[in-house]
Amino acid sequence: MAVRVQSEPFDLGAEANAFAAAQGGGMGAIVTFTGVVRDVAGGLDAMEIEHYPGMTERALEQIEAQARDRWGLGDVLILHRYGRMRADEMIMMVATSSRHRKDAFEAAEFLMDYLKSRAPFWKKEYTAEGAGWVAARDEDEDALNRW
Amino acid sequence: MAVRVQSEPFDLGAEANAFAAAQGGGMGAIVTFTGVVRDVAGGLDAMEIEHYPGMTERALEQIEAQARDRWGLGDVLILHRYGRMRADEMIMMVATSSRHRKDAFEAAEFLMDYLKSRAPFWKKEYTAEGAGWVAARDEDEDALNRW
Amino acid sequence: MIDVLYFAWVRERIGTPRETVETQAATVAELVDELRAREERYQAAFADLSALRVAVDQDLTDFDAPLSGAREVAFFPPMTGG
Amino acid sequence: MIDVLYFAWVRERIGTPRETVETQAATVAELVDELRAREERYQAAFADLSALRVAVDQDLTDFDAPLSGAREVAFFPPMTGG
Repeated sequence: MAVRVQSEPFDLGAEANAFAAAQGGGMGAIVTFTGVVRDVAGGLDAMEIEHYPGMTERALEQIEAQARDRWGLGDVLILHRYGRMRADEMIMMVATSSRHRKDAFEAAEFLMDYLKSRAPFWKKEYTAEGAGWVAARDEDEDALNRW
Repeated sequence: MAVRVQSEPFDLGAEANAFAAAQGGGMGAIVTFTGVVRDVAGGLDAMEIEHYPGMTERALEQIEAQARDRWGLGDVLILHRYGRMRADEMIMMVATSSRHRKDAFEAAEFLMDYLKSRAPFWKKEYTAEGAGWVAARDEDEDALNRW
Repeated sequence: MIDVLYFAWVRERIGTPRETVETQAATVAELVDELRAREERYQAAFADLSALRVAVDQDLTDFDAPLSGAREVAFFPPMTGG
Repeated sequence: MIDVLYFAWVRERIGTPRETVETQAATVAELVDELRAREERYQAAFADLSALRVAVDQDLTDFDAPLSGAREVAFFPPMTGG
């Protein structure tokens, strides 16, 4: 199990290299996904991510366990930040490894789909015009139906 | 266009960070795939990758262009090594960025599927028992049909 | 006695992240009815249950879920992580 | 005059990575027939065309492809990159 929930920034390169170095022989495929703060409308001062301490870790561990049940995975990393961040800062990442690429790709997409709609994080955007909670996208809920 | 074909090892972390840093605002999703030399049977002394200089770059650029046509992508990196390498060394990577995760994921899978079966690389394995060319997998050819 | 937690705009409408409630409610829906009866800010927060999600003891569930033995109930909007 | 390139086990069977061939062949298939007629090592390399791939001027194509104007033809097994 490798689930980390933290307010501090993380270094994608260092995480990806550490993940890759920890793989045993036979894992031929490594996939990473990284989510970055988008300044959609222009003028984003900050994004704040609220979460539900305790439940967050629990939900992410359950999502990881489901992925391990469904695919042949070597290792899984789920790292998600909370707190205040700026445009272009990295919010979160997942990494997966498997023998062949199909498992690592599908598991990473599954982790992201479930994390988006089932892990207790909420984004609030701060701009010069005020602050507002990001609305959930119907596509994100729909994405769960494919699994 | 970012296609690199080289014999030298590459640093996944440095490449991933450089790719992420080069993204303009609005690219909320970054996907990387990394292929690693697998010692399938145990006892792999080395893997040697032969390629077709000139055609390799051309084929990879065509595959990248197809991916850019089909998905809304910020940026694409395709990096592939040739020559001799050992178990657990990284062979190649792709990276994609997009506004939402679906495009970056699908494009990365598309790039991998086409690269596997349409870019002129051939793997030869050296073990204590001798050397042999890796056979193409039917699944890899079949994977093209989904696009 | 049950701990009730609020997140995101639910927390903002109700004005507190957490409170302890004395209740005999058998289900989440009954607890919501009791809270709505208290004050207008609860009515505002619970106006549209289809816009809300609920977790009992840190597991996502629905508004029909029983509360017997539960120690912690949390209300929040649909999640937007990732 | 056309440059003919061989890769992987095709190269090993034929014993050279590249040669220049004088040919009037109109298609790749005709060129293959001419090469097969030369020596046994060509017969061994081209024994099963379904196990081979061909590129004309660095574009993947098939054995029916015309050779008019082509400068470079390459034969190789299915690719195994990635």
